[in-house]
Amino acid sequence: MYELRFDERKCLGCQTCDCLTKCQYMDIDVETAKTEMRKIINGEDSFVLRQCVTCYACEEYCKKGNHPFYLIVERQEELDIPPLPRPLIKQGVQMGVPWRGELVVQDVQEPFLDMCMFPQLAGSIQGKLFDSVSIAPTDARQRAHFFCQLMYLHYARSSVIRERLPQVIENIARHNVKEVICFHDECYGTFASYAPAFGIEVPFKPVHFFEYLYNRLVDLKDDIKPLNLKVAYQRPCSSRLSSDKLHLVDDIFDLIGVESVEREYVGENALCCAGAIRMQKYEGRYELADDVLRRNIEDMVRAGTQFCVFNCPACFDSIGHVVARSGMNPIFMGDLCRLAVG
Amino acid sequence: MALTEYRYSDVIHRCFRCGYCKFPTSFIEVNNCPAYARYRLESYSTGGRLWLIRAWLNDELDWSEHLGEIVYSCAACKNCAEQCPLPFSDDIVDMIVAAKGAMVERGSVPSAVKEFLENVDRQGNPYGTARSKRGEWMEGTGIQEYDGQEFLYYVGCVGSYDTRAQQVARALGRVLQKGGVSFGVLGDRENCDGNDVGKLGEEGLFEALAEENIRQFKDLGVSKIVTLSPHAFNAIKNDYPRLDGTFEVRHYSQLLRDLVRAGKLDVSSGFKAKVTYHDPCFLGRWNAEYEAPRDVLRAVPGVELVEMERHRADALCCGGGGGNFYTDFLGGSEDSPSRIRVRDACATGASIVATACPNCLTMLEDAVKAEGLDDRLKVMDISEIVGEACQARGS
Amino acid sequence: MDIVVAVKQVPDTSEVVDVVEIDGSGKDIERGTLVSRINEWDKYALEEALQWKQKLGGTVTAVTVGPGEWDDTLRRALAMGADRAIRVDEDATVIDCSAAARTLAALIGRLPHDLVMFGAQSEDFGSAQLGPMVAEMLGIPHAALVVRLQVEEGEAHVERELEGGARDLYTLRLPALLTIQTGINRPRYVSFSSVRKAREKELSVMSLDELGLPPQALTPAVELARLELAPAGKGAVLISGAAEEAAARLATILREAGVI
Amino acid sequence: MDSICQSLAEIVGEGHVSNRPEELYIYSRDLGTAEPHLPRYVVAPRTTEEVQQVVKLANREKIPVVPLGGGLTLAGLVMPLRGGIVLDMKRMDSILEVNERARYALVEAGVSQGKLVAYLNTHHPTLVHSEPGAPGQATVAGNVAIHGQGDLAQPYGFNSDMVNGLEVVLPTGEVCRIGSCSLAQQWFTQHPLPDLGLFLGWCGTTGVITKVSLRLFPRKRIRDMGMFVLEDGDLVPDILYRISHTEMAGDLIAWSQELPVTVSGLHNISIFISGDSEEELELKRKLIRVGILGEYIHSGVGGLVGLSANVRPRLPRRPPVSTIQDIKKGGGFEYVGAIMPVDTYPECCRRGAEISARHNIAYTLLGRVIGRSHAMMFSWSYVFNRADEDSVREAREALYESDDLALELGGIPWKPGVYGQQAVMERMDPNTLSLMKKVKKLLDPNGIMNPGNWEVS
Repeated sequence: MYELRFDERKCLGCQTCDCLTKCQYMDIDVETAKTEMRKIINGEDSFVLRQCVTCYACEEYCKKGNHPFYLIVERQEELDIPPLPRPLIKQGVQMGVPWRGELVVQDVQEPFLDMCMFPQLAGSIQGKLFDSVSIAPTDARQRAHFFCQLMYLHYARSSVIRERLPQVIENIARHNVKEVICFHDECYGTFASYAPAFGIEVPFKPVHFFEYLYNRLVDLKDDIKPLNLKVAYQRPCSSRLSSDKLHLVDDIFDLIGVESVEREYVGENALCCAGAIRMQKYEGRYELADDVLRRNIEDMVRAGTQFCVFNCPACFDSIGHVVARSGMNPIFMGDLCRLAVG
Repeated sequence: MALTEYRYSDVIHRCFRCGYCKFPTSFIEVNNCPAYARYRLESYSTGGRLWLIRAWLNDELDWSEHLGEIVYSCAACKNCAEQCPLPFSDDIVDMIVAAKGAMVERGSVPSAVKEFLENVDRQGNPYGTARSKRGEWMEGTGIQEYDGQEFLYYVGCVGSYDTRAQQVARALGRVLQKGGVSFGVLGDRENCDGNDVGKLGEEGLFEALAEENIRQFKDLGVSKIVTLSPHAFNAIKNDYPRLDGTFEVRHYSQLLRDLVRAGKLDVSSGFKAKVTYHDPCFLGRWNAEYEAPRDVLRAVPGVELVEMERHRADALCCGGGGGNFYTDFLGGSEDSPSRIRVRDACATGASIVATACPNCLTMLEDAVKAEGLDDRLKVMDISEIVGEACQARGS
Repeated sequence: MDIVVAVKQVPDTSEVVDVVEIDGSGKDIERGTLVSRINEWDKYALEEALQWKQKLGGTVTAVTVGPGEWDDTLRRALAMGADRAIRVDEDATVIDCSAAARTLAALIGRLPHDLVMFGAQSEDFGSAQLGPMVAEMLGIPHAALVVRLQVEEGEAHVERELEGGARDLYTLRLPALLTIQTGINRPRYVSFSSVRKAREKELSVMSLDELGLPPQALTPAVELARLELAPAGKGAVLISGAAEEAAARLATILREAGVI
Repeated sequence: MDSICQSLAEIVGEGHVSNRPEELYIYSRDLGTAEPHLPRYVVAPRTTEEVQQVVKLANREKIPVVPLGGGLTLAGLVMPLRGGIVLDMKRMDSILEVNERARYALVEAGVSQGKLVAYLNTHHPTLVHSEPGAPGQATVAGNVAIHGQGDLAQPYGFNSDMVNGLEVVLPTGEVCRIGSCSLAQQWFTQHPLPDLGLFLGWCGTTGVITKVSLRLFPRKRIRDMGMFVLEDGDLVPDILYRISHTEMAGDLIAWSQELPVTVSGLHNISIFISGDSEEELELKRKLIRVGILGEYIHSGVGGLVGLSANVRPRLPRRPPVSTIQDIKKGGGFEYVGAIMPVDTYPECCRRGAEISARHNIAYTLLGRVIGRSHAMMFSWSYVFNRADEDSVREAREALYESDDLALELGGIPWKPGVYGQQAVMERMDPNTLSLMKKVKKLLDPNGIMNPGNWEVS
């Protein structure tokens, strides 16, 4: 069975413990961090396992390329201290069960775009930017066959990911493409970070959606009409698994002539959509979610944001309407780029 | 035909008869299905019709003139398709058309339908009037026969033969002339577009007509077509391509909108009236064109556009669709959809009910007479309103 | 049960009286712009024949005397359900009834026929003689203007229409000839696809001498002198307005005219 | 046309009577699993007077009369079990009066739930009626005639408890008014007159309801909802009891179904609230979320989705749009609804799932709270394929078993079909039963009204 490749020595030898000291949700000094990480490594209980809001950020904070967050989730599951109420875990886990028919392998060519759980968003995959792109799944009944499963990191169910991921990878691989563009950050994180961390074979090269967008925009440079908008990017949890791709956001913004606003919660310090936090069982989490959301939105508004740009449909779903309510326009990165190329 | 040979044998039983097909989105009236509105018996609702069709194909029911009338009273207005929540909603109208097809192949159709089809077969129009008279509407208009102009102006049967609709055909001709559009017509050479023939289930005759038209259009080098009737527009746009006849076809309301926007049509003389617009099914629900006609009306100075409670995708059909403007299975009652519709129009306080379809026009006009509303409500085609608005001042 | 139905092709003048014109010869109408179709009465004859074939089995054969264009009408008969069709190739517009009758009698005589059916009359010349003449020549009993038919044990029980809607009933021993009145049935709709399918069915053409008839068999007994159009009628009134008023107005007119 | 058809035509007009095979076929069939029964005539009256004359004729000729509204009971209650006349009431669809101050609507019997909703939305946006959640063509009168409930059942009870007055055509042809309307043109109350509740819940066996005055209630501007998810169904009654205690909730529905897989094996409580302002809503949310649900969430046994200013609710349409009947791609759906003690919810679910499993139909179970947990309408739903006889039979058997289950657990089948009616009457106190019999005999001496239903042998 697949096991997390976590280098304990790196971790125990770490002097900064950025993973915990930088955490936006726990106030931890280096000493406590060391103790708690040791406990966690040894499979003992730790308040960290309870206070963790599962924002994925420590995967990015850790400078040693270790996987503190994956480890935390492992322990939350082993010690049976999940952040969510059990019924929601059951519901979530069942969400990924294919029940409306076997996988239908469509014949597709590269560039190939993996829509994961979101075929309903296929509508925005059109126009010059995507003219040669083929996508799967296109039918909602097929989506569970493509579901990258990474969501279960919020559910303390890493085991479910490991159990199902190989099949999902197999399903995608059956489309015979060398490169798979991941519509969702989460998928890219799964193939580029999670799978390697657990030694799960990925027979194709995952390509970040923004990478595709960027290259395509370069091709279409002449068609680009600068949008001259002030925008803010809503970083999804899963982008913490691919910080090396984060620069693409600004690169794209430059290409299409939008200005990314000066704000407090940006980059490492970005706030998540809090959708997961709101569902968690611990007292105060619901209020925390409201607080995170409030700070996030106020920060955008203060910075004069006109468009709030999303990659993750879950973020869009959980705060898009609040963004709109606050006088800004929620929009997916792909759609923003389409505006630019007309 | 046995149920097993029927194209929708695996679907037709899935209708639950929940009744959404009778309503507009708001549920404000149960009579948004023209046939149900007219008869108010379950047999005439779309659900009832589907169950009866299944019973007939299952040999639970024999064919009868009455069954034929129930099936053919469907005006193919698509309200049911709009409202049905089930996954096969897009096919409902076609399920009924397919059943009509089965009746046609058996040779048992209501007399009025038989006349309609035989007339079209003989004379190229449902009225059975001589082909040689098709071009009479254009006498003295200075409209030219098609000869390589940019647009073929396709008039259709109603516009060519119905005295009232002929006025509209001429009005549109004049407007196109004023707008400096290069166009010509086919006159006596024009043939039925076949839209309603197809909706009556006579697929063979429809294809024959379509192929004949396509051949003629191609021979004449036609590439752009503007139609007076949304029915012709629908056939040419949605059905001709599968018979290898692809043309750039537009309904005239779309062309007028462009002319007005481009300032090629001077409507500054305006038209002072409170106007409500009736959506023709084959423009609206069939082709999702709700705005062009309204844009044209809004562009005319003096026009105050008011909406009926049921409009756009929720509009009540005039009852003339699916050949009913001729077969008239929905006429003869104060519950006739056209009469309900003009009462709706009256309720808006408008003095003009405007439409963009010669079938709707004649249906509504008769209804206004029958309701004795002549002094309160006038039925006009949008091209007539525009026509008046571009009279040079003083003239 | 073998049934022979004689059919005829006529110009469609139903909707276009005002465009009917006399041609140069003065003995025929301008057929140029007119479309032609099967004679209305013959449809009923065919429908009746087909319904009896359906009940009793056997064959239905459609026959005519006419030029090549008349094949359209025979095809229509085949499309309706006739098993075969035969045309005697002669221009029926120039021969008279007796000549046509002689020809048809010769043809039908060679065919199995328990029942022979004609339309009660033709839409164009409307002489209503052809059926009875053929019956006489074949030497079989006949009944004209039949509005109801019942066939059993070699007999045809027919109901005829008389003046003022009166009826009389006869029993004819088969073979017999009947001329069929409209309204006896409801002729089926002939779908376009069935017309297409009918192209496979047998349509044979015969000449006079194949029938063993000399050319003089066609010498007319009567000759058409001249055709004239009826003078246009006067005093037509167009009633408009709401249904109620219109109806009232019509009533007064009829009352004044003493019609009611 | 026979002579009776002739006289019916003289009453309602030729176009509104039929004895032709096509109409008889359609009106002989229910949407559920019940076997068809052919009527002799179908009549669609427009006025009370027409109904009156039809009923007089029927009573004289001793022909059964079956009043039909939306025809959506699914239990075959409007099928002409003994032939006769089906009275399609849907042409009588005028909304006669809406009294804002007294908060009631006076409607003709054929007015659909959908029409009333739409009419109030446009003309009286501050008023709302208790909408039953059937497809929009279900009628207001039909609903009270079967003791229906709607989306205001939790705060205000059965729709038949919201009736301020009735106009009824008695089986013998008299037009009779119940309530204040029997004194004057006042439709605001049934009380304090002696109780004449002889028509509600009788399913058209004691007369034809032609007019109904129905109570309306304040309509708040904003609606919101939350979904509380549980694994343990045993917790449901307690939670429902406590939420209803807050008096903050509107409709309260606990449900559990096998499909889609996502919700399988879980219990969901849909909590609807409404308010005229964000403040009002937020107060209600807090009282329910923090005050009641908090402890279940923190102990990890319950999870909340929604009921938050920052979560967009997915509110159902009113009337809702249902597609459950298509699950089997068979267009068939029927349920046994029963009025049950709320405490039986867990058992209703357990046993219901067993019945479904026996007949291999995915279980669909739902309990809607009526009043402050005074009762719930619990439904066992079964989909079937109309084109497949076996599938229809399986569903029918499952329905019978559900009727028995409801009674076994101390509940009462609601709007039961003939099978359920018999089961109920077998268990009924003999004196009650004979009173029912006397009432029926008194009102309907010739037994013409919807015979075969609620027939005391």
